[in-house]
Amino acid sequence: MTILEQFQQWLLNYWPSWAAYLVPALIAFIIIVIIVLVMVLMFIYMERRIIGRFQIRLGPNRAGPFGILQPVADAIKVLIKEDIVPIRADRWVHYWAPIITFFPALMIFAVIPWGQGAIFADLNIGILYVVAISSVGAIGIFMAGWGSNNKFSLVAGMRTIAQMVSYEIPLVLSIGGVLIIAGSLSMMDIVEAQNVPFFLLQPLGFVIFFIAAASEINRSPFDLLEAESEIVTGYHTEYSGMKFALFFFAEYTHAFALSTIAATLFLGGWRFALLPGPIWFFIKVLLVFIVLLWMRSTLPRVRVDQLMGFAWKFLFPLALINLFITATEAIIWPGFPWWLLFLNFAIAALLIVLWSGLFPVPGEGVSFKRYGRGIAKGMALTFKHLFRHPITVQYPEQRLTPARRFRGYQLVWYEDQCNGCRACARACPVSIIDIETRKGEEKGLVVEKLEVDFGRCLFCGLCVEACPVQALFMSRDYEKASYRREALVMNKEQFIAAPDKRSAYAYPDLEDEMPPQTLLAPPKEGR
Amino acid sequence: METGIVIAFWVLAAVIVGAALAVVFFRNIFHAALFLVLCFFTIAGIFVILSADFLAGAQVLIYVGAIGVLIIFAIMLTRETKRGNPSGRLQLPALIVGLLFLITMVVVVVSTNWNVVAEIPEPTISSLAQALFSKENGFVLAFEIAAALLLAAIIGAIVLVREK
Amino acid sequence: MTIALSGEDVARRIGEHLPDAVTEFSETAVFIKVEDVLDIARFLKETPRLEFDYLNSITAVDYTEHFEVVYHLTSITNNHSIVLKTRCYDRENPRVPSVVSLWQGADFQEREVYDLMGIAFDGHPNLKRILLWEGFAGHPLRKDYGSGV
Amino acid sequence: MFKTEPIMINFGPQHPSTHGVFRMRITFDGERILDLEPVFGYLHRGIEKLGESKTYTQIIPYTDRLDYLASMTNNHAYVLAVEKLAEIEVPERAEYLRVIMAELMRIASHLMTVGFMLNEMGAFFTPLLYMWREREKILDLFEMVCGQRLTYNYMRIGGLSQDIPEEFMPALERFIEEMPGFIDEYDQLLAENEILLARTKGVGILPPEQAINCSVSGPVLRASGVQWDLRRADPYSIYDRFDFEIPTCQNGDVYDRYRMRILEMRQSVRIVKQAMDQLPLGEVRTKVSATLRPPKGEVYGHIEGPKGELGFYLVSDGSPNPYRFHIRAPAIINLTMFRDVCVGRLLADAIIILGSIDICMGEVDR
Repeated sequence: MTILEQFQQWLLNYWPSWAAYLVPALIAFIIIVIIVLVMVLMFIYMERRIIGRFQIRLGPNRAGPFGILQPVADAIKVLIKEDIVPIRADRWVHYWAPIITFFPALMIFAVIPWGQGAIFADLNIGILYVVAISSVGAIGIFMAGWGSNNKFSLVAGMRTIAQMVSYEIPLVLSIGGVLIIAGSLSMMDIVEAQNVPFFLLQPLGFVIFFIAAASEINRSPFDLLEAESEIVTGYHTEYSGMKFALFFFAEYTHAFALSTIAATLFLGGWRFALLPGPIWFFIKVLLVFIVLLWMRSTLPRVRVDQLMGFAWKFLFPLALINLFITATEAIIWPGFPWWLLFLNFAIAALLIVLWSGLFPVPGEGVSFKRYGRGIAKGMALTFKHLFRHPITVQYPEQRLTPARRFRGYQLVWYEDQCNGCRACARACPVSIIDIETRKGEEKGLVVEKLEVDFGRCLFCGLCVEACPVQALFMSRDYEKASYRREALVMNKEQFIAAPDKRSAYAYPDLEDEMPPQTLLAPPKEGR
Repeated sequence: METGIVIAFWVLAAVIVGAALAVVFFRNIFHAALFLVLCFFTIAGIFVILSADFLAGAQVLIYVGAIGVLIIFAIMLTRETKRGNPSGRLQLPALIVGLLFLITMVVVVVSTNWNVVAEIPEPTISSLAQALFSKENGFVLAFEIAAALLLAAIIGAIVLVREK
Repeated sequence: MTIALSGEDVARRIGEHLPDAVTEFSETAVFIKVEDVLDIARFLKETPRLEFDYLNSITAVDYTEHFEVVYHLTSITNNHSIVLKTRCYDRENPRVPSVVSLWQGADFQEREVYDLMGIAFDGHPNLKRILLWEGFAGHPLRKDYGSGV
Repeated sequence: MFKTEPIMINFGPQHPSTHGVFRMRITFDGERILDLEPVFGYLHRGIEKLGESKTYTQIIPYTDRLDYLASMTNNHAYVLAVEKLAEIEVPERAEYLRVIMAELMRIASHLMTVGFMLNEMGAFFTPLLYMWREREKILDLFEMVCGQRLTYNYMRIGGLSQDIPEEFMPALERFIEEMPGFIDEYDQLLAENEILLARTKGVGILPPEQAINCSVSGPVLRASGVQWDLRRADPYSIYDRFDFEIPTCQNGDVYDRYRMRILEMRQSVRIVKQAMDQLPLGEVRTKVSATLRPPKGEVYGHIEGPKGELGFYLVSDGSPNPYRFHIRAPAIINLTMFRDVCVGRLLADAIIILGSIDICMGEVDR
């Protein structure tokens, strides 16, 4: 009996029956929604930070300590944005699509066991319910693709249907192996049956499940629905504001749901030594999610025909064979002794290597070398980068010193040096230097007017090179921006008032007095 | 409990009938298909209040997840969806066939002697499996024949659409 | 090293094939008549030991009294090159035969010359503006562009 | 029995993977391409026309803005053409430094190409950022010598704007030492990846005859098996003094174009190493008047840029401004064959084929 049911039984002693059933159920529902929302926000945060580290950059770290409030900030930003509906969109379909995508993802959590007895509804049909409900999400995505009246979205919609329908089959078949061993559809029973975690007894089933599920939730390398480089963002190209947020949330809710299901079916759910169940459960869920992130940051995307071919020619037959083998084992060794895992691992490796031979790379003959070795190598390399130092810097706090010869924003002009020869104005390719001179009393020529439009400047340095008297320098300044173009025009007074940040461009003698440039790869000492 | 189920039934029934009417009367085929999916989904709800949880799951998986999606896919491939249901010469025959079907259904429902089970078998799945596959009065042969038929249909479809 | 064939040499070879087609030659370039462009181009491309299979560039120069269309040709097989030029005296409606049928690489370059210099290429499969938009007035690379026109 | 209608989609001008403002008008049957028309010109700035009113020196900053991922090479090609026209001798040291810069630029440009190509294949920014790290190091070096990271304006007619600073050589040495290791890493990252192989092998095949006929140049031409590199075929500057290979591939598909870039980077590292060892001391610039007046005449100077044959056709009438200034941009001419290799393939293929051709809109539109 689950905790929820015990609570209801206890309440029945005091409350009328309808309240005793309804109130605890509502409370449990709210708790689950809160867990899901918090976890999804955490997933979004983790995804951005961890992928950042895979890519040797910092990742978002501004909002809150370690950027932990970043997803909250994102959520607020996206919620207060204007909701745009294309004028020729199918309004109702466009409106309902995100809702229909999001709620099935949320409903999956009704049957997820978080710990011993901690489940909302221990349904008899547990896993069947999960599979059935998650198939509804495809309709929402398709509605978005159709309702947006955008061709990119429509292409994404076509891809959705094909992908979801195809990958559902190996997904269900790979779960079949688990069900044979556990002898029940109920999620609680499946966890109870895992004295040996099922990914050891069902290695092939686990691999197929993981790949098919990654495809079901449109994760790389199967993220064809929102393939940015091909169809912009696919089905949610035309969505903004709250509706986009719902799609975004649905995506991560799906990812979370998949991780929990994988943890429940194959990794032994909450069961493990020492720590209390729910903690183990969350650790396992996070592990699954990190593997998804790792895949996303390494692998290129498959093409749409390869996607279908992979489902039908690779996953589907292997899932069938796996089911057959498991059923055979169930007859011969009904108790599924733990040593079966060696046999199953051997079978899995053999089948994957053999079957991969059926997919020759164009131009190559049939070879059994393409079983995923290259993928593994690449994943190893990205994993190594996870521990390397990020190369990006925290900009306004942490500044790089530009080169000594830096040709930066605005010029440095020495009035007393200038003899008004106008060589700079003649050298300028874009003719932005405007000088007017008059005859002076002490000097030959005095500059009356000097105006430079830095909005059009190329920063080519030809004026500085042309100056015969060392009156004009490039500057080492690189930060100036303005909302108005006119503010970028500098006149004589501004030149005189400007800080003297001259650079050594065209004046190599000045270089010694400048700080050295920050280099990403500075030369080693002692050279 | 009982009142709750009664309320749920009437709500679901209203939605089913409404959705079914929408399927028939909406001119936009895509909207009609979506209401068909809604109709399928709410029927699963009826199964749930009848304690037929496996049937409900199967209903969602097969009707919503597979058939609904298939219908939508088929609609997407047809042209001029926006113009909607073409109303044509077949209105009268369709009406006659529909009426005949309705009459048949009503007669069957009324004349059948429904076998009501007082106690719900728990868990439902194993009883279902027993009923289907038990050695005495199961339907293993029929089940296998249906499977073979479906396989033949799939292969036939592949042969039909394969590029020459 | 790519050998730049002497204009005289190539002019003689062309002369054997099509007398009167060459109007003039210099050290590196051969000037030919407009109407013979396609013919001579085919000759240069297909004759053994010339075999100019690679078209480096097509461009045009506006010498105010005439346009000069310049073809830079290279033979990858023999590693030598030649410059082929033709003059077009009609300012209102200059026309030159297109060489797209010989070198597909001429496609965009001829369109560019048409766009910016206003020289039409007869026989080009898709002669329309390429860098500027349809309906742009004038041809900017002409010397008289923008001078009160 | 069944009839389907083709749909037309405008890819771009604003699209994540069209390398700038480039538009493809594609007609699809499902996801299969029936027809494709590249449309460009959105970035046309009329540099050829502008050049006619600038002095020869003033044009150099404009060449930076052609292929802005390989500005140094553009500088190189342009000054070589002007020097050929005006018959100016360049000091030895400047020649060597120019070669070093040009080869570094080639590495940087190829890194960008490969990174973006893999990104377009869907490898979510990771390879791109790894390659960017190496490119950043090269940009650091360029910033050190000329003060800018993108628009260098470093070469001058008759040499270079200024000599390299002291700290340049040690930094370059470190880079050259480490670079082969990083190239190995990129190979490990994706070269054997099964998904990448399946995506790129046999996609967008360009046969050598068609490649030559379409005036394709650079790595794209060599990927089709044509051994044609101007550094070897028509050695300019001092390329005849270095020992390097011209790698070629056989199939001319996207995978080969990707391989070509990796192979060429290795060769460039080799050239830079040799140039560093042989670098002589001395002046880096012959004094040339700012208002150079080359003799009447014309010149076509071309070099092997990272994207292909970059040529400058200059006509001089004896005045300080060129009479005609034409740029033979490799990117636009390499696009000629784009339609032919895309038709009949899927949408995703067209994107990576475009990536493998490596266009830069600054150069296509000029």
